[in-house]
Amino acid sequence: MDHPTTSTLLTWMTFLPLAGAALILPVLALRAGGALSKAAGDQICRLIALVASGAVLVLGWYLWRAFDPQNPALQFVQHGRWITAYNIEYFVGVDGISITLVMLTALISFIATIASMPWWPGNAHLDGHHFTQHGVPGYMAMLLILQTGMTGVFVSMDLFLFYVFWEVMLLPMYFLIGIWGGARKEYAAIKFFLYTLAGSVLMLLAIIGLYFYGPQEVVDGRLTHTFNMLKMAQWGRAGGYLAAPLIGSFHFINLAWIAFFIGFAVKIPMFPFHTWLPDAHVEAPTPISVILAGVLLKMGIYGILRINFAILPQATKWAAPAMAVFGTINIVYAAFVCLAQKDLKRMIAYSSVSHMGFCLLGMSAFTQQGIDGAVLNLWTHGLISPMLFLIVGVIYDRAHHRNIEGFGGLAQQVPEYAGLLGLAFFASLGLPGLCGFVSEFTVFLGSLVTWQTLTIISALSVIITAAYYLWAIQRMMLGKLNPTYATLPDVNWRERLTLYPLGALIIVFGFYPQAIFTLIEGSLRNLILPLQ
Amino acid sequence: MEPNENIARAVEVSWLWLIPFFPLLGSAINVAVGHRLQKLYGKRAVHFIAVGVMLASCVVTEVVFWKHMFGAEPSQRFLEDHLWTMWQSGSLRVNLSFGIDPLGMMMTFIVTHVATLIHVYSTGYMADEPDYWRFFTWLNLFVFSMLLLVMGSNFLVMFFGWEGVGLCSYGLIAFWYTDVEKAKAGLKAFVVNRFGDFGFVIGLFILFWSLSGIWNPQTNKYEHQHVAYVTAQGVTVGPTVEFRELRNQVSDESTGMAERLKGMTFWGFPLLALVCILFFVGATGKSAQIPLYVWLPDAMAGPTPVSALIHAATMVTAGVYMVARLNFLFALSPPAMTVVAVVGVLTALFAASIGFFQYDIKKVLAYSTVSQLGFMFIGVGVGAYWAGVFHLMTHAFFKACLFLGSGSVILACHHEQDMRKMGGLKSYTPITRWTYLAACWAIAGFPWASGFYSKDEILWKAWTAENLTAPWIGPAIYIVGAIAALGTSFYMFRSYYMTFTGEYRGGHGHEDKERLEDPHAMAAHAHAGAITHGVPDGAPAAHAAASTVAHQHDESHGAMSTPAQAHDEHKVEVAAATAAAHGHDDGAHGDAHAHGGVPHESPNSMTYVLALLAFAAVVAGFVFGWPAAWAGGHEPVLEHFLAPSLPAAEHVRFAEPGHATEFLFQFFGLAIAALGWAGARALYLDNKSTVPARLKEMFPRAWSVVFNKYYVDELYQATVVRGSLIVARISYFIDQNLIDGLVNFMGFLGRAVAYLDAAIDTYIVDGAVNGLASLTWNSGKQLRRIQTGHIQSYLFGALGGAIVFVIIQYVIR
Amino acid sequence: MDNITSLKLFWPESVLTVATLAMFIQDLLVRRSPRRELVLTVGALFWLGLTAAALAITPAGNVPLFGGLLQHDPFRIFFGWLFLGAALLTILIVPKSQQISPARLGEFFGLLFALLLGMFLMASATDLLMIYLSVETVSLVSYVLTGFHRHDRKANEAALKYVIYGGVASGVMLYGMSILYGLFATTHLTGDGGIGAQLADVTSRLFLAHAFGGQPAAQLALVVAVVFVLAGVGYKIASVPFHMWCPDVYEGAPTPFTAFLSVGPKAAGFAVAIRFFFAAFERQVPGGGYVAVTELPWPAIIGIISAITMTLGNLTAIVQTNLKRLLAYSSIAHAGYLLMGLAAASTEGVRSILIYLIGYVLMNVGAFLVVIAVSRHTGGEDIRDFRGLGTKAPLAAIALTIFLFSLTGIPPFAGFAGKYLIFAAVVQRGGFWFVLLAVIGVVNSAVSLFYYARIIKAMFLEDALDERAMSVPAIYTGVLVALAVPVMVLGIYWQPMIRWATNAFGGGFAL
Amino acid sequence: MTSIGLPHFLIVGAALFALGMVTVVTRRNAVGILMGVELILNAANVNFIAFNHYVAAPGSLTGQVFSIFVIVLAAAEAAIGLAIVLAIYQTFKTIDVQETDLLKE
Repeated sequence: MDHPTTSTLLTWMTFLPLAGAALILPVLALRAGGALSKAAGDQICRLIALVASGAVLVLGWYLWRAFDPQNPALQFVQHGRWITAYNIEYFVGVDGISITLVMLTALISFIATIASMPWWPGNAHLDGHHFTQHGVPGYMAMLLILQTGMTGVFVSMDLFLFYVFWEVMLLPMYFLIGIWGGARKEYAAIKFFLYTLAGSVLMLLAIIGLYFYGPQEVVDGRLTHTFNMLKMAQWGRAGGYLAAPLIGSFHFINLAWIAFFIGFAVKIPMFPFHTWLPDAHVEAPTPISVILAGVLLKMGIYGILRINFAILPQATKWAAPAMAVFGTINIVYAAFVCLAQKDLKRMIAYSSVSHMGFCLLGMSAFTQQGIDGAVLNLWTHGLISPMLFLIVGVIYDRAHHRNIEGFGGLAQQVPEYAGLLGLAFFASLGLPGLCGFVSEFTVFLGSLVTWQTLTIISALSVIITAAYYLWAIQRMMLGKLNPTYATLPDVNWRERLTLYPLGALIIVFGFYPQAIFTLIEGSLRNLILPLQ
Repeated sequence: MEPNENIARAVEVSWLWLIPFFPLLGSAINVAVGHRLQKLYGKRAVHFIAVGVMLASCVVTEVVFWKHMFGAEPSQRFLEDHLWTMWQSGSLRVNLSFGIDPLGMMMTFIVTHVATLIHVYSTGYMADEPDYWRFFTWLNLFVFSMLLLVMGSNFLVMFFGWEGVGLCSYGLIAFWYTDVEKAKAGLKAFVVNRFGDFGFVIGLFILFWSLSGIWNPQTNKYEHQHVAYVTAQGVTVGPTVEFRELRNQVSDESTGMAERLKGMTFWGFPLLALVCILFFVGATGKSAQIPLYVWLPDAMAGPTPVSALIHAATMVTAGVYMVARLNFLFALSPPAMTVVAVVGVLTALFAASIGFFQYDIKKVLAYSTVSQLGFMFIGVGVGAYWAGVFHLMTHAFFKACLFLGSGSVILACHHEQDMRKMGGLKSYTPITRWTYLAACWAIAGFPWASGFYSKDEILWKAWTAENLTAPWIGPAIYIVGAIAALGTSFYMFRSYYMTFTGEYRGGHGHEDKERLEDPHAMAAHAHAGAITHGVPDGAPAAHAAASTVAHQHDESHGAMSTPAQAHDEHKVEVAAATAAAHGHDDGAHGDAHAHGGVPHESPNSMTYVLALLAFAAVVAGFVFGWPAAWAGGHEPVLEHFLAPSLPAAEHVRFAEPGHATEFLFQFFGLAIAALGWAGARALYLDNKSTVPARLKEMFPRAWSVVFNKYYVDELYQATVVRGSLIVARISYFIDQNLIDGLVNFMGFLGRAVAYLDAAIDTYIVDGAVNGLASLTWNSGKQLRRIQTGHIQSYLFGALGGAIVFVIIQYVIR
Repeated sequence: MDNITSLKLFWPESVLTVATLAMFIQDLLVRRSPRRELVLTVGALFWLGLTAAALAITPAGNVPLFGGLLQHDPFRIFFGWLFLGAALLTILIVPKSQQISPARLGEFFGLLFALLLGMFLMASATDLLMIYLSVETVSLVSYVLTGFHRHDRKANEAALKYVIYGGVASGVMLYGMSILYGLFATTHLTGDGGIGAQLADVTSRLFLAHAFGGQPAAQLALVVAVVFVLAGVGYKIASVPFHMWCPDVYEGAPTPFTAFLSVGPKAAGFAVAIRFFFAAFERQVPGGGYVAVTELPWPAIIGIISAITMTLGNLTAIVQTNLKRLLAYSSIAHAGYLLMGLAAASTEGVRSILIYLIGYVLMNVGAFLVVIAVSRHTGGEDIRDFRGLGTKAPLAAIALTIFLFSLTGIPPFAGFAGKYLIFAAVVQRGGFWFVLLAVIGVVNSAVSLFYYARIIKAMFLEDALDERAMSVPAIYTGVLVALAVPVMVLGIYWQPMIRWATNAFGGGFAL
Repeated sequence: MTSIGLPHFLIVGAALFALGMVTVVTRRNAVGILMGVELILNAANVNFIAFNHYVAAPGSLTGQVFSIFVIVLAAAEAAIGLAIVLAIYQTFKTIDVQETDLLKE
């Protein structure tokens, strides 16, 4: 078995949260037994979640330090038998494509956990219905399981393992939105669940197809297929899948590509599969929106890179124009939709749709800059959009509504909040000096050589983006203070703890994005080599 | 081979970063603790920091100049300071590095020094501003961004500054954001500039790729040719965003890059023209040229020092600076140069014509700025780069002076901006009056003030230009430009006479819109609000309430009944406002000027600055630009100094008609200025003449068209803004009803089928047994039908199914 | 193999026969005892244990019994264990279910053993006669158990429907068998001279002549016969269009029995179907694979049936509010999934069916168990009775959630393993139609989430109707845990299931 | 001069089968339906006997045995069926027929 185990770090990062979730069960038992008061139980659960995700964050830091950017191959590999009959393995590792996302997951999960804590002063406004107040053990358990699922998706190098994590992620998300969500939570939750599942079942078939038409190897004397993504990638680059029989009158690789792409496009989310996102975001509690926007959306792009690009390069070439067109539609269309929004959170949700379009456009150009920008955009958007949703959360906790036009003149009542909001908004509209700009610029630079018209159309969206963000600022923050909010409290410590780190990172990576580029560039170069 | 003097070699100066760093530091300090400082130690602390860092950065600039620039070899005047590589992706490498060449040096000088002066001025002008610290934070941040723009050694750093100044101008225009109109002006400025930035960035992309490949004219596909390599001369040829590397590989013939670029096309357009025009689009945004000038007049909503610094002296000249910086590209493309020059001259005339009839003194200056920028673009357009830059410098002095003067006037007239409500100020505000007059003298182009030299140099170069697409264009530009110059002279003196001569016509209350610009008034309104909201009478109650709601400057607008009443409250409450709301003395002149009384001269912090600028406006001309014609062929100091930065200057051809002609044209210039002055004097001196009124009577429509700025704003509003909003609504409708609707419809379909199926099952089955049961007892006739029907259908269902399968099987094989 | 030696390998059935009688006798003996409930349960468990022991000691092998009426092979053993498991769960559930009065518990157990006997025979029958007999045995006992509550009108309605459907279906099957007998002059499926053997060697096609005039007619007759037999089997596994009895019977029958009915006879039906088709129409090639021996397109027909079955089952389930009906339709849908495995007509397909059945027994019985627990408390089985279960009985709610997600086929639950393998088997066949079938399958499993999630939503996302605390018997809690844990473990690590299935089918032996 | 042959028996069997089906799907009486089922079973019996005579190897009794088994099972089935009908009688007699719609959502 090649790729021998070199480190168990990733396994720790993946399953530590699950262990935390398991730790919550005895707490429940104690509480049921009456040994613990409800409040005490809740506190312990919160503490467990905080410690677990914090520990993962520390490991993530170590991962970053120990990762060797010079080596484009897989690192921190752990390899084990799982289901030998079908040669399914437990096979995890990171390379340049996934390293940033693993770190991002650790970071965002931790911030989301903090955002789920009602501990700090100035939280008097959190009543019993607030998501931090009821069903705490369940909430924390779900949060931790979700983190395991997300990390697992990014580290698993065995296609079957990947699929399992991919699905595992859905369940906690469903409950987190459905139980702790807003007014139309059931609708949003089921919509999210059905959309994603519908996408992923097709993916399952494609996975089976890749397995049967894929490379074979001898394991304990038995000739068998493999789910090993790396071997599949080699096989795919060598054109192995072209030999697969026609299905009806279609080439297998194209059908498989489409099946995967739809599965991932739902997650991105790509027009026209994006309508679950606004609902999910609007109804989800703030930390969950943070995770949704910060990590979940990234999985679509990651999957496309990891599977469609790496394993089915020929089909990727074939489909590149479609990707570019859809990317452009995402960018421009969603930007316009944002312009029409009255609900702040909905606007930001759509802006995520628009920004994920950059990734599609950049990837489809098959240039170093394009794909670098796309992957960097995962990181930058992963920092910015969580901040945006936290910003929304702050105001929603206080005003209990998100109607942009229902505010006005808040800047003089809550200057600090206004400043942070401005930072987040300008970062998102791509102001140079903040990290959003770097990815946008690099994507456009890279995509121009391949898609001139589309790039220019997409680049026009920066104007729309500026328009809707500044307009929102004007309607919420500027003008006469709406007397209703004459006593609105400014951000409290919980919110500072979540907002300031993100803000700082946004600025740091605005001036030194190279820290990310060094990590990703090597692997991405190899990735697009067969595509150019 | 001997080193080619066209090749610029960098001199590492590792501390250039200090220049932008100090302002950044200042704004960082003020944003972090400025609010507290202001509370604890008063506004002095705040502006001590702000002005201090500006002085520091001035000092560094001076040191750089005297140590490295002054008297250094032309090839030694390219100072660079490489901090770190921001990012690198494929052939793209973006450094955070600063570079100062003579051109940059000059701009850095202007920025740091003028900015410092204006900081000082602001300490007086903004003395009553409650959010003092916020103002200086923005101002420092602006200087930082502007320095990035000027000193950036590559497109990216320049663009960082480019957008940074946009941000700061947004923040400063909307500084008094409680007035939605001002907020909207800020938004407008930023969004309009985004159009320009879009062009800038696209141009950069195309240029970048063109350096290492070609755009196949047949397929429009990009074809990669070579990666970066280094010539024997040490010139890096290949994709780059560094100005110096770009300049070298373009201006060094041995690389053949210039020829390559000339030969290339993009979508059938000549590539260079396209790229340069796209860059120029960026310039039109920043420098308020047609068609993107609309934001600048609205930008006057900002405090006057801001207008002086950002919207006259520095930021708006960024476009000109950029074109001059890229002279080696523009020089290669006559079409592009022609576009620049023509747009410039048209803007000059257009803006001047609007300037004629404005009554708001700052609006007049705004349009004059637009028009002067037009002149600068004529200069860089026709290839007289140094002349354009020279006008940029002189303009920085006299326009800043004019704006600050107007600020002083506005303050004097209690935040009155309408010139019809001024007049006769020369007796009340002598210093302001003299400085303003000097600046008018300069801008109108009377010798020996600076405007004369720069403007005439530009127009003269326009007349003799030969590098344009057609020979007649140069003269045409000259004529139009001359008319614009005439206009300039006219409306500037008009503003002077309306403001300073005749009887004082103001002094009784102001209209709502101006009030908001007045910090006192804002503070006062808090109290008005407090009164009208809180207890309706009794000063002490007012004060109590005041201290609580002191920050809501705008509460009162709805409640304010008449201006007069407002004004009275105004007087009463000022002291309380400053005292109760921000319980400390107001530095420069706490309540020095009670309102509603006679006009008053401004405090020293402002008048000194005015004097300095006026002096510069007068002398800068002949110090830096003494014409070669007068000096027996010695090229002017500035031209000589800038030469290394403007390698293209020697390639651009001009006619040499000889000195006599040049003197003649200089006389024309003088005549034009004099004519304008005479006209203005005749019509507006002491407000005696009734001609303007009668003219207005005669051509009401024409007048209103011009007065309303040719309805361009309305046009944009109706087309661009409305258009995009409509598109937005449509898209959202599609999203909600079509796409999501489709999904829901599918869901509905599924359920419908389900219900149908369920119904069949239920009814057949239940019906069957009910019928059966019923029948088994009382052979109820009424149920017979049901029963038979049911049993038939359900067993037939099964049987029919079986038979169908038989058939299918038979068919399949 | 002669009958005496056959008996050696016939231990489990023998024990079950005795057990049936013994339960009735014991019922008579302890009629007066106050602790009869306990005694009877223990007795039942004892006999079940004895059967298990018998099954365990039965030597492995692959031999025809009783002159080819039955076949003793690992396939049969596998199903034997499956049935025993289902029976064990039922026996554990019944006493506390409050649906079978203690007075008639012995009767119930007795009949249950009889049913078990029939199923054992179904799993090993290789002769048309034996198939018919065993199917009838199971049916007859099922009628009785369905109408177990003599005074419950629902039960009676259900029983009546069951009888009529069953009677007609078995009659049709019998008629088909008679035609087969006419065509092949034998009722043996296997062995030399058996139907399979005759179909396998082309030369003996002459037999067709003397029955009917020539090939085509004979072929049609064959098709008709097969379809008629299929009707009988389809009715047992409740596949469209022979499914209509299913919801009513499930609703009318006592729930513990419904639980058993939904897994036991269904599994047995699949055992028969697999044997019938693979013994008659497929030939095993070295290495365990199977190849078709006729051009009879039975996989296609099964594929069509499965597509329709799962689609109708899922769509209909969406609008159900009574949980027993809902699970009935869901079980119809699952029959559809299982038929996909059969349609693959390959070793992998059958193995996937077997593996799916393991998971299916666990999760379906588990789901019904929670239904029983809830109806003990609320007296109803409507979805609204499940509101707020998450707070009233968290453990039951979590267990049910696991079962439902497993039924949906989401990892990491056992249901996913089975479903994955079925899809894999179908896709492996390749070709447009099989891929289409697979697509229909996966889309269906996405749709199924819709109604399963409704229950979960009711349990966790909606508030309870009343605040009465709900008590779940300790035994139920135990069983739930005992079911939920393997569902998860087998979902993550299904290596063992694969091993069992591989032993059971397509090994070195033919059916 | 045609002698009675296999086809005649088969036709009789088929006729019985058809009759049985028709009875089942048209009769309104539960008992009648059960009779229909009996017909179907006996149709199969006829086939078995006939095939045993004409097709099967001489001396083989499979068909005969099969039919005997069928008769036995038919009896058992009839018994159970009637018992259930009886149960229905008992339960439903007491109640108004209109209200006997139980198995429905």
